[in-house]
Amino acid sequence: MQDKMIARAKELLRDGAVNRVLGWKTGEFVYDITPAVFTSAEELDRDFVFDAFTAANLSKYLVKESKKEGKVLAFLKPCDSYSFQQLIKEHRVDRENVYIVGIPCEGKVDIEALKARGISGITAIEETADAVTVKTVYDEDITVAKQDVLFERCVNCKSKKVVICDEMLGENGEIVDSDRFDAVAKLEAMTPDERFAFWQNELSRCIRCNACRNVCPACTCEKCVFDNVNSGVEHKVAANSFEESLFHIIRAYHVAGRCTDCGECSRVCPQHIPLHLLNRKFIKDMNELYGEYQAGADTETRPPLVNFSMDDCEPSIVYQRGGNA
Amino acid sequence: MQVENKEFKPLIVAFCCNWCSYAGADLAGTNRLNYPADVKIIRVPCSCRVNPMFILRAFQRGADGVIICGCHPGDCHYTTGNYYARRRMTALFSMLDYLGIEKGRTRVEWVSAAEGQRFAETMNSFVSTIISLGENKRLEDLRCKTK
Amino acid sequence: MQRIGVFVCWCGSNIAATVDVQRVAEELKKEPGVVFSADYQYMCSESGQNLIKDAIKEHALTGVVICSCSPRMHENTFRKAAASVGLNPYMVEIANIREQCSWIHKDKATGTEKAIILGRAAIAKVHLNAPLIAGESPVTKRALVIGGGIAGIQTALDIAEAGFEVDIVEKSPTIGGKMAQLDKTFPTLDCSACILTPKMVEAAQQEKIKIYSYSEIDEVKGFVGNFSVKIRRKARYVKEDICTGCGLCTEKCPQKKVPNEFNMGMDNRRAIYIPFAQAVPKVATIDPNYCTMLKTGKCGVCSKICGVKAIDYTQQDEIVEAKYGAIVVATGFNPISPAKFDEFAYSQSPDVVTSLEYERLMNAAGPTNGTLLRPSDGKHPHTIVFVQCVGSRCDGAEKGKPYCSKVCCMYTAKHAMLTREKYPDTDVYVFYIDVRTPGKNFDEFYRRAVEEYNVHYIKGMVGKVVPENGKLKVQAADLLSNEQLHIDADMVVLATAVEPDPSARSLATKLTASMDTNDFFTEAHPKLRPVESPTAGVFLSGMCQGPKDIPETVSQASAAAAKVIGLLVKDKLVGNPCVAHSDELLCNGCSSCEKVCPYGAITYSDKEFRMPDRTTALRRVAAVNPAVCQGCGACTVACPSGAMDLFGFSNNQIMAEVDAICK
Amino acid sequence: MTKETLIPLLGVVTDIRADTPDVKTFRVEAPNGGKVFEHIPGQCAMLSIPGAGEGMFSITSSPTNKEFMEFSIKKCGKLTSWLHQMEVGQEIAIRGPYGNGFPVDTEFQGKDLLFIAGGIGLAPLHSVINYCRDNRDKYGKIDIVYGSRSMDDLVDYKEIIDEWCAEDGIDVYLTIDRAQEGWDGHVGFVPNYVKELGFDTNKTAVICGPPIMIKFTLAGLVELGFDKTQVYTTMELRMKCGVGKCGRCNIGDKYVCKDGPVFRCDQLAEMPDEY
Amino acid sequence: MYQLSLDNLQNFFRQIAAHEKLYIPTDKDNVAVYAEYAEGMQLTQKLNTNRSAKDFFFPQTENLYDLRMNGKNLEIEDTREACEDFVVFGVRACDVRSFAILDKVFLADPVDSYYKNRREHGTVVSLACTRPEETCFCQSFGIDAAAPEGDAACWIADGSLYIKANTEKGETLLSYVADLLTESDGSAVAAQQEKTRQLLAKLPLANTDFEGMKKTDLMAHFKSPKWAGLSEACLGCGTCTFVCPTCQCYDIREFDTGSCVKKFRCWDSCMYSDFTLMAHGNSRNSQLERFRQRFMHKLVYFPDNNDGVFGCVGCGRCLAKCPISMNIVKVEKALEVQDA
Repeated sequence: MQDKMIARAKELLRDGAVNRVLGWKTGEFVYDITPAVFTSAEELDRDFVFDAFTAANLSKYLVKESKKEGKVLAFLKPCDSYSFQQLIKEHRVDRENVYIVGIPCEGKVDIEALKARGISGITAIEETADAVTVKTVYDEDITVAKQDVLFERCVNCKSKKVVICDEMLGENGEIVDSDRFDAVAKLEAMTPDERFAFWQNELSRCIRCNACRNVCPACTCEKCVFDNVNSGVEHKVAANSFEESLFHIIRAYHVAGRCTDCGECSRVCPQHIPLHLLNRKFIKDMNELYGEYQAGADTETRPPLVNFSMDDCEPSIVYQRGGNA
Repeated sequence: MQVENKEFKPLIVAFCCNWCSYAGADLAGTNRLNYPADVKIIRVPCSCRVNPMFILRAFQRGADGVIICGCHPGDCHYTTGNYYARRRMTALFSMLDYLGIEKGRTRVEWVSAAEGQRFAETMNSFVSTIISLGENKRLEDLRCKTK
Repeated sequence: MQRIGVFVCWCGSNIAATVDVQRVAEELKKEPGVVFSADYQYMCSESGQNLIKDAIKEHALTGVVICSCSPRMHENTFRKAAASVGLNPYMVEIANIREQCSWIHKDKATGTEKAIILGRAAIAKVHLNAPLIAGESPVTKRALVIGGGIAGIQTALDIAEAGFEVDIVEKSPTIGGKMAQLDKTFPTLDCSACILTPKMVEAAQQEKIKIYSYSEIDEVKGFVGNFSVKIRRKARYVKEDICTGCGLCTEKCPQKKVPNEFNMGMDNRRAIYIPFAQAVPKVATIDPNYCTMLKTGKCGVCSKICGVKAIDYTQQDEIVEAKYGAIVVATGFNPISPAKFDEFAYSQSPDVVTSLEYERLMNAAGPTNGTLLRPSDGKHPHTIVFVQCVGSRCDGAEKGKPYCSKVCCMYTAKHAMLTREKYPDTDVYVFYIDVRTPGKNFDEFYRRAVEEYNVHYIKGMVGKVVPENGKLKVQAADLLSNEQLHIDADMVVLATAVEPDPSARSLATKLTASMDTNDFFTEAHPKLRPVESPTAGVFLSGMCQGPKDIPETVSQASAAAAKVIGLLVKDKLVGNPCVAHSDELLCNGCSSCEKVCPYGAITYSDKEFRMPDRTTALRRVAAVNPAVCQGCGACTVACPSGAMDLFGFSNNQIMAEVDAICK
Repeated sequence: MTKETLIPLLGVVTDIRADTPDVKTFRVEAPNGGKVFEHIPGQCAMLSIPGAGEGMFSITSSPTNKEFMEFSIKKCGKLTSWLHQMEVGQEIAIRGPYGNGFPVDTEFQGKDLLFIAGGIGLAPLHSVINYCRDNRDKYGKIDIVYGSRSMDDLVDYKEIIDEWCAEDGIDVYLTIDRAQEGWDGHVGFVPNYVKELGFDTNKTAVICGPPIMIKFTLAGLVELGFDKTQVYTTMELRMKCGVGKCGRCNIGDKYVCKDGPVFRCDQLAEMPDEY
Repeated sequence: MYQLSLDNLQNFFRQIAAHEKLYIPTDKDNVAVYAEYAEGMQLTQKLNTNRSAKDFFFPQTENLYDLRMNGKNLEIEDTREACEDFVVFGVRACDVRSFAILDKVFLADPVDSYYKNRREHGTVVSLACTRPEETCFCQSFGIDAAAPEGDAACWIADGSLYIKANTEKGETLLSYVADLLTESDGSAVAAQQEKTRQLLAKLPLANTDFEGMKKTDLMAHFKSPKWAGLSEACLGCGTCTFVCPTCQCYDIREFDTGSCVKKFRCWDSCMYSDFTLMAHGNSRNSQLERFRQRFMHKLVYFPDNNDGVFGCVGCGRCLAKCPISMNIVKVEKALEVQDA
């Protein structure tokens, strides 16, 4: 796939259809890949990479890139395409300035998942269709099933379909049945005390680095309320558990109905907080209470929180739902 | 009733829409219908004006319960405001529950301008719910508690 | 930092009895920014207002907090007082320490403590208040009256009389409404048609009035002074301007079996019809549900015989768009169907009729030409039982209505009296819960029915009506003598409750006017603004607001007209400055706010901005039309970046109140 | 110096003067009288008001004043608005002094001094000018060029006329941007005026004012033959901690709050263009 | 040097904890964190904690003082509580070195008393690395992961813990556990150090050399055209700065509790767009400038002001945690390539 992508990118550059390419750039190790803009065939040949570790969702970069001079080629995975379409819906990107090449995705490998299996000192990684073989500085040679080291979002993939593109490289996939709400349901089934303990424990690790917010394709506010001294909720670090909760509740609330569940927040969290479980809770609730809704699936439908129906349930439904004391 | 709760004076913030619930509260007053002084009302134009941030702010500042009152669905002065409020609050309350915050601490009630009685009853019932839940410990900011 | 004055009102003893007003004033004096604090017996009195005015001047106050009754009572009074001495009226905040404090708490310590907290909240808010200046908008000097019954006609006539153009939109082919169906009117017993039809004619002839009959409201946009309304003129398949109303077609139409709604379905009309002889406009209308030509394309009789060629089977609904400064709702009422009340056997026997049906049976233009005959066999009834409160004052409100329909006592007395007068051989029983006759000459009227006409008034409810052998066996209880009664009646007349017209609910949505749970339109204030709806520029006339009789309806109609005239004489309207506004530097252009705005007040445009890094960028940003925005605040919560805020109820103001309360 | 680096001391505002429509001068003393702390000319102090925030301001009074410190402050934000509305007797929190100050006891000694200020830029120079006046024998001739938008915007106008102009060995040149009734002095921008006046190049110059004015004045001086080593300026006070630790006021490897705010123009030329 | 069987490790911890608060790196939900020792708490098997150890001396938030306004009167209250003695066990060589770097900032005149207080009360017990990872490059800064500094240094080898006191504080610590310790010649340690050093030499970043940065002057680095490409993917989050053991930028803010205003200090990040935002503007408006500031500070400005010591210890946290995998090593290589 990588070779096909480079070839196609070079073609489009040469034809003048685009003047730059948004993709992924190799790093020091196999896995430390950085999103980058390429402007020449040489750069593409030298640094462009697409493999099991090109996990970053590029759609958010298009907010800025699409406002620059000339057309940019962007390679979007299924997840990224949902995010991108949601950005179009919110008028955050200039569609005309972006040439989208859709690329299929079979899931990305989470380096942290490898490390969680005690694998460290990685010097080389080899990838096959369903396995990953790691060589380490301690002269180990470890092979694990790919499925076991995928990102959570990939294990519970919601869709392998690129929903918006100018062309597809390879076969487009389909929306898949996923068990992505199981973890939410499991939490819901707990007692409030257990849930409280669970989230206090998770959120207490938060260092308010803003990685989740800054990587989130839905968080594209010109100025986030948490950075705006006049917003009333602004704070730079969580001084206590209240502010930890406040940040994550408000953030999840602000992206509710707009979050495509791309999973970037959990991917980048340096403290391994399962932030996607907050967003998915909103998605699950809204699916159940107001009908199925997938942000980014189209550009027309009204998101559930800016919509209503006369016979919506009352907020008191919450008293009956979820786990009880 | 537990003995330890006798000392507990809950702090309750009620957001009332100007057109129905605030007027309902006025009517409760006009009819001299008693409800606890723990309830303090903030007038907002419509229930849809209530931002989740306000609710969290109230808890941060030491509120033990927050209730939002608006016109009955269909009767919104602005036609649709309370429909949005209904969804927003459902989503927020569900999230608070998900985080393990006691369900009863937040409530939405629809009270019309004519329902003075209902307003007083609602407040009485909410206060007693909060008293039974006790002090808000799960969404508190200790900095605000040292008076 | 504001310079704030605090004014604590005693409201006589209303507040002072349960709130230590002096202490409230003292405590609030300690709050930051408070430079003056006083208490006084009646702040709303002239001397109280002078106290405020003097303090504003003397202490150069920039903000005023008044601890008094509900802002819904005197906010305007105090704002005006402040404005009169040059302080922006929106720098005044009210702490409601009467309705929400002194009146609900008995203990003075509790009341005082709460009053101080409420005062602090108002002070905290005032610190963040900014002077607001209301915008102005022009007024379209034309009114729209929705509904052409007596309420609508009267309102339109009065407005037209004052020199303003007014359009009446009536959904049926003629104006006249329910009053046109009535026989006599209480308590004077004059003929309904005799007093109504001249008004209908007057309306038709009044140059300033335009009547859109057989029309409905499709869409209402805009705001007070500037409504834009789409009126759907339903196809009547007859050219209104050509038809002379000769009525030939209505005699020749072969489709004879159409229930005549004017006579409550008790006789038939043709598929092409003029509802009644005095209809205005007197124009035929083809009922598309029955017309053979329209349904099958075969017939065309009316078209052939029409001398002026007024028939047009190809007519389509037409949309007229017009601008109005004010809208009057006069959509009236319907009697509820008693079919749900099995005990009265309405569905089982044609001899059980509603009062309005009885009205038609008594009317000379009715199905029996004014002779009282039983619908079942056309015989003269000898025993008639009137049942009051059918569907009114119901507890459960599943079948009926919780309210009193107000007019039934009087019209039943009228029916009983007229029956006894015309047919002295008839026994008339009236079963009632209470007889309610407050009104000029009403009680006298009722007493005449009892005393002069010997109508049998029995306090009690009819339990069951059983049709049996051509009779109606009425089982009832006499609550006064405490005995069960069995009456073999020839007819039973049900005084059914009234309910708002079913079209009212969707109209309310279009008008963004509010309704109560019974679908009656809500008035802006039940006592002080009874003919205005809470939506500015929308007024209420007649039964759509609540049950009332003709004199009351006409009074309200004229009152509504007066309000409309008062609005239309203005050249400019001063708006509510407490509207939303968008901070363009924060706006993402995401359109969330636009989606939730019920008034379409938000628009987007691309604007060039100088960014902090000295580049320029084209950004899509929201703007609020302050003349259209009503200040609900839905957009402020939909906006994730906090770019949308509301003047007068800003995020920071509300949070400051929260903080002060939770302090 | 404040004993605890980050904990302020109490100061009482004992006098407030309105200098111009948007500049007020505040006199601050310790609660028991006397100065809250000593300083050298050109240093600044952090003033804070709970709820309104804190801000760094130049100390405008001379260290030779033993009774009090003064701050001339222009109203431009939340804190300054708060300060402008406060009344005499108000207590404020104050910590400092921060910054290097002017080299009044080293490089400046014995030199002819040329002070050039624009608008509120006079505030940091006010301290050093009065210090030099009070130690008149240590310095040569003093020239002061001061300009503002209008007559009303000249800070300390009365003191300038009554004291500075009246003193031997001091020449004061005032200018305003646009002609105005009641003004018979010079009209024009400061950088041009400096060039018109054409000073001797043996002087040590100190410039303070808006960035654009500093830029053009410096260029003007260089044109007149001044070397950048002879010219000093003081930077905008974009500091937070004041003690070189919080990490935001650096320009290259120099911290404005520690190594500045007074810089010699040749030093500035070697620093990254991040100010 | 003393020796203690790992079987006795819990006793060792228990005895220290009886005297002073003891913090050890332990696993919590598969993340290594420093936690106050509680009975039975196990030492993590991970190389290092997610967050650095700087929190012990420079916590993410700390209250400085309270302000209360009453009419025209102001009250300033130092709300600090007396700092108790504490021990941090298991600090890796890189993190130990980071304290020396923080000292250069906080203990320089004027001394930051909040930091100094904690520093004086804290005893740092280091633990030598045995399995350095691919992200490690401490040796580029002259740090020997096999011979960590600290008040006391530890090694784990062949089922034993070896410990050596370097300072008086370290000696005091040893006195708490004297009964558990036996003298050792340290030969096991030496052998293990040898092994570790071999591993270190094999690390992919072993040859990263920052000294080259010093060959070019400040302005040339500052003006390098490379910054644009390096910073273009940067999200402007604070992950790198918050996991960094040497990042010490902070903000002073206030929180109005309703009854007083709490002045507190909290970590700040030069990567944040509002870091240098002031009433009259922002001196670093673009992410390029902010990104450049971070690396210029660590690799140019800090050494300029501190006798050539870099503001980095090569712990590798930012390499592992950056959401877009941009880091100091990539920056160094890019800038050096240009210099060459």
